[in-house]
Amino acid sequence: MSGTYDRGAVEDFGRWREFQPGMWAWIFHKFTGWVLVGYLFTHIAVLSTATGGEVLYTNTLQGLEELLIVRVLEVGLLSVAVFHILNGVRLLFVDLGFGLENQDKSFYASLVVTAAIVVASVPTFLAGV
Amino acid sequence: MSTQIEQEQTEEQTEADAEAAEPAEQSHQDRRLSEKEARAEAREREEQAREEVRDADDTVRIKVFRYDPEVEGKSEPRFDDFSVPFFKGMTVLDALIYARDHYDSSLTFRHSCRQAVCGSDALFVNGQQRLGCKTQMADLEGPVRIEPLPHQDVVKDLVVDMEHFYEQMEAVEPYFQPDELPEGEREEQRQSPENREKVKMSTRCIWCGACMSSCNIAAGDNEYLGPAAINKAYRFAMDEREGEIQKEDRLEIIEQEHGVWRCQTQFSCTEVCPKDIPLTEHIQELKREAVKSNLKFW
Amino acid sequence: MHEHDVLVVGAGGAGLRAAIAAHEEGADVAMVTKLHPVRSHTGAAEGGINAALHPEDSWELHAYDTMKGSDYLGDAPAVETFAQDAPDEVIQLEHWGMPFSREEDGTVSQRPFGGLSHPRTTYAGAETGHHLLHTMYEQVVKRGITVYEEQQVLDLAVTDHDDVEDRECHGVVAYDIASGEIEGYRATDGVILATGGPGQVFDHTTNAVANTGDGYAMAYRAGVPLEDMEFVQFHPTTLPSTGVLISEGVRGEGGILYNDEEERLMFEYGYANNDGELASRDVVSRAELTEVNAGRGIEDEYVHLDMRHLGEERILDRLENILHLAEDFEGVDGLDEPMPVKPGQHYQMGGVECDENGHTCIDGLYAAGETACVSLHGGNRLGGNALPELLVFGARAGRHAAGADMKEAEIATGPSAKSEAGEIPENVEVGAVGGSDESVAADGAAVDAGTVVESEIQRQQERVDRLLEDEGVNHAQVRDDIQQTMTANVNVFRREDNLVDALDDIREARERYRHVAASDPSRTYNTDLMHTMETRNIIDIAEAITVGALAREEFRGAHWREQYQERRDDEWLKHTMLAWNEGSPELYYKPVLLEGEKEYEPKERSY
Amino acid sequence: MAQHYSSFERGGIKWLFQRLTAVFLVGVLAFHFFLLHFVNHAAEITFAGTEARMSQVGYFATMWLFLVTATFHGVNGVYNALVNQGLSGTPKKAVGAVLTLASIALIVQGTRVALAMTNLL
Ligand SMILES: Cc1cc2nc3c(=O)[nH]c(=O)nc-3n(C[C@H](O)[C@H](O)[C@H](O)COP(=O)(O)OP(=O)(O)OC[C@H]3O[C@@H](n4cnc5c(N)ncnc54)[C@H](O)[C@@H]3O)c2cc1C
Ligand code: HEM
Ligand code: SF4
Ligand code: F3S
Ligand code: FES
Repeated sequence: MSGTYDRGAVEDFGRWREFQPGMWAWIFHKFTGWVLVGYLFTHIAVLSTATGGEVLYTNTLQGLEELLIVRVLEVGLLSVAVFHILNGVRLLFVDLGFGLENQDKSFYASLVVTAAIVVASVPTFLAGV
Repeated sequence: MSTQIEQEQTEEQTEADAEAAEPAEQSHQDRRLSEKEARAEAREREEQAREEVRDADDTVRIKVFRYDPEVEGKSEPRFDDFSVPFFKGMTVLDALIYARDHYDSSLTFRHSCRQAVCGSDALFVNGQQRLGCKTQMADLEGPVRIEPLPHQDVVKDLVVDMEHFYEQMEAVEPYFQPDELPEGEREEQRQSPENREKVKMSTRCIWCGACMSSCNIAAGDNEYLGPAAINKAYRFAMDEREGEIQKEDRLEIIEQEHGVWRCQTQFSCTEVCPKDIPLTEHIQELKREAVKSNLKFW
Repeated sequence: MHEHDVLVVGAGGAGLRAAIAAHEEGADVAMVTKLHPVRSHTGAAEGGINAALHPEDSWELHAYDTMKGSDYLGDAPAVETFAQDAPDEVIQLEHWGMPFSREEDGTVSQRPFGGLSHPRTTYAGAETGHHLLHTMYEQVVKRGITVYEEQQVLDLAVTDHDDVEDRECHGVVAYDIASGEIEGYRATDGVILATGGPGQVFDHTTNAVANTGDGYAMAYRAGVPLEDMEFVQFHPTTLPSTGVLISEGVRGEGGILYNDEEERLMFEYGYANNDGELASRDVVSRAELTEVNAGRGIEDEYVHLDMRHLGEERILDRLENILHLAEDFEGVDGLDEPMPVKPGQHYQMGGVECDENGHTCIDGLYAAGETACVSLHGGNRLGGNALPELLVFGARAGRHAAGADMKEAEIATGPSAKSEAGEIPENVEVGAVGGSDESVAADGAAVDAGTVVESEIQRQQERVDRLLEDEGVNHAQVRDDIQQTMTANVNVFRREDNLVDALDDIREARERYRHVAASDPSRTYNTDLMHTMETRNIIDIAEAITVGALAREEFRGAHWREQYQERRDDEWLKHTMLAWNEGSPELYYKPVLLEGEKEYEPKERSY
Repeated sequence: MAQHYSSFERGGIKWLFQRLTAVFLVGVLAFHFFLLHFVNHAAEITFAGTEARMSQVGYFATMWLFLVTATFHGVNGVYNALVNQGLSGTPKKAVGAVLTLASIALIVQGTRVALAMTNLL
């Protein structure tokens, strides 16, 4: 039965997988999606610790924002979010059956546009640390 | 040249064996003769091959996966190298046949039609699923690595167990089941040329299994129907001759847990299909059809 | 041992149709096949399926065309049954969901094909055979018919009565390719052989590597005579490097043949002034080779088939896969340049002698499809007539084997139908050499069905063990030699001395075959062993074809003899029969039946 | 293959919601990022500003929907990813339960945080 189908002794013998654009897109989308959920949970958690009052809230946030590492992470978050959005839109089009022949090109476009947006926003993000 | 497992025994041993297991119909004399002839002939073939390789304007090298659980010396998977004289129009399958017929007759692979219709020889060539008979050697970078399809149990050398693939194909009720047939004698069911055009690509599948082997999801989920089976379901679901009732049934089959929703639109199936079937497109269309029919019931 | 009512050997179009028919009669059917059903070579057929569907068309016209095409060597009862049943079978296929090409009004399209007086070839794009095969396999799945796949049938389990017509077939013995085991299959009601064509006898063929003619050889050795084996069809348009076929559909749609002087050769040299490119296959094949031999071939090997003038749209619509074939297998773009083509072995008109119900002279043994010779195609098969043959006679064999009530056959079979003895020339030697594995039928006086199968299992087990354990000659060279000599000497043009040369070569191959052995010792998927065993069959068939070709001293249909440039109806309106006769083959003749419901007066075959 | 017919889980609706939420999220996430990183520079966010924004019913509703849809979209995505990797049987049920609980917790907590930011209570 397929459920217990055994692929045998040599399943992984020296066989590398040559990824195609669609597979890379899938991997990246998955990765970025997970980072985003992770962030969502952390985000709420962080905000929760700061609900103790006006000062605490402002201090917590501003305190965090003063750290370079947080700023860098934010750039990371932006890139992850932007890619996920762009590729997400690409996937929505795929779901609707548009532009299937150009799925590889649209994936590359998502990457390029993500990079461009991220580079363009670095000054805004890192300003005033 | 051949890297076939060493089979040669000393003269005495062979003779001793021969005496021990001599079949009734064949005299000892006969047998020795044929063995001698065999050795001479094998040498001759290899010599001939070597000569052909020497004389050829061009030769190609192939690295072929070898494995036979049953034979000592082959039970550890490995690669063998063969040099093959090149001719214009040579396919991967031609190269394999040459290697088998000249160097090592135990080299095992499925093939039959030589024209991309029987679907026997889907192989993993230079890291991609392709039909051996439809892949020109000239288009590949040498040495050409030839391996069995990934994610299927390897039976021997390039032969994989297709049973799982067949099961998935048959799980989608891959047969025509019209709601009704015309009454009149010798009367065909009408089908518009447009509708035939719509299902045309999906009917071209030759069951080679390349798509299934290339799909990551199918590799991770044994029960996933896989692109070929879903395409088969598409072929019937979209055929207007079957009728609406049957179409609902078909949508239920592909909508099950390990059906269309598993597909992550990775497109590798579409990339490798030797019959150029737009598999991802068909899967996506079925997803939409399924959603539509579900919404209808709300 | 497996046991079923009806066993079908081979799962191409004929086998599948037979299995479905037997199943519909209520029999417990199983299929035993060397390849998974969808891998069968029926899938390679491109052009179409002939059937008189149009109201203006009629079965009589179809029968007439077929008879004319056969050069009056078809048997009228076979031809008429065929033409009458074909429309039902095609509609049946349509009801099973076959994706036929359609007209605007939704009806099945029909196109003109060589040798037909009416456009009656139904088709599904340029992949008709693929769709036919898959559609029928789907029906087999639907019915839950047992399929034993990747089982190479090695021989039949037949009793060894002296008189062939007393013999009974009780089953088959197969080699399980995956496990290397010998498996016995017992059939209580009948065994249907549907193992396809013998293309591998030649080295340039449109047939698959698996088409080694096992069915012909097995039936032959069991005692069933082979009929009209000299009639081999060479298809005029195959790609020179691989033998891949370019469908007659290209010429049907208006494709043109040119020689190297860019002359439209069919007209320029008067090969077929009426039908031009659409003349019968043998006519076109000879025309091409004549051009090549006269130095007007391209690269002294082939001619050009041009379809560019049809326009891209029409080509893409109707002949799309031809474009792929030319590109993938010859590196030629059919939209841009003409395609190189030359004749290649394509179809075996002759085969295992049987009647309209597929029954051979051995009780319980049937043949269907290309393997069989009901004598429908006679001297030459019309394009598009083989697929309906699979359906019509596959179904009939299946029904008859399952015990359906059917009209008694009119075609007589077996040695008792002999009308005239033939003689194999003295300067050639044919038949078995020495001991090895030449014996036929079951040993001893075993008549109990189970024992017959058991003893056959025993014999095959010994044979396989010996081939595995011994050291011996590699079969590939032997096979190669046969293929070379057949293509060189028994091709489109046949000369007496060449035929004798071929028989000498075949003799030598037989001698060498006694010393073959498989060098792969494995029991798992041992293709070396499989091919070694197939080569045996190739030798037997090559010999039968050549003996027939040497015997028939006339020029009829696809059979051309240098010394005899005419059809000689007074002497040769008869079938060439070759019986194995325990290793010393016997040649004899039986009359052609030109009278059925209609009478067919031999006319000149002009196109 | 009996199992193919018995275990019907209509994945279709969840699949559709995953897409619908995605469409919604494109807009909201872009808006969110833009507002909190570009318009109002993140480092200058203060409780006062947040409170002002959150106290607008429209904005609050949007953010709350943002929370719910993002949770559904994210958690359902994670669940699908795991199932695609062959998660099945009891572990699958367990993971499903854990993820559902986590989502509920997240939404509840998120709602509380959001309410704390308003001057509505
Ligand atoms: C390229 C090409 C194009 C053609 N085009 C047309 C066309 O357009 N129209 C037309 O009418 N005809 C056409 N023909 C002819 C027609 O397709 C064939 O004659 C027909 O398909 C033969 O069908 P079959 O069922 O007899 O054999 P096949 O389809 O060859 O099937 C043989 C079966 O036997 C099995 N088998 C073989 N040996 C053994 C064994 N030892 N043990 C067990 N199983 C065995 C195989 O596995 C296979 O399943 C074409 C033929 C070719 C080659
Ligand atoms: C802003 C717009 C967004 C769009 C257009 C978008 C689009 C998509 C789409 C279409 C999928 C489905 C992929 C598939 O099943 O094939 C998906 C998966 C996913 N999304 Fe989003 N998404 C967005 C925002 C978010 C956010 C904010 C989160 C985090 C909470 C998130 C987390 C995920 C996760 C975890 C997955 C599953 C990834 C996987 O397959 O492993 N997404 N997204
Ligand atoms: S869909 Fe394409 S790749 Fe998949 S089995 Fe069919 S022909 Fe092969
Ligand atoms: S590769 Fe797999 S994920 Fe979908 S698009 Fe093809 S089935
Ligand atoms: S040999 Fe048939 S598909 Fe390649």
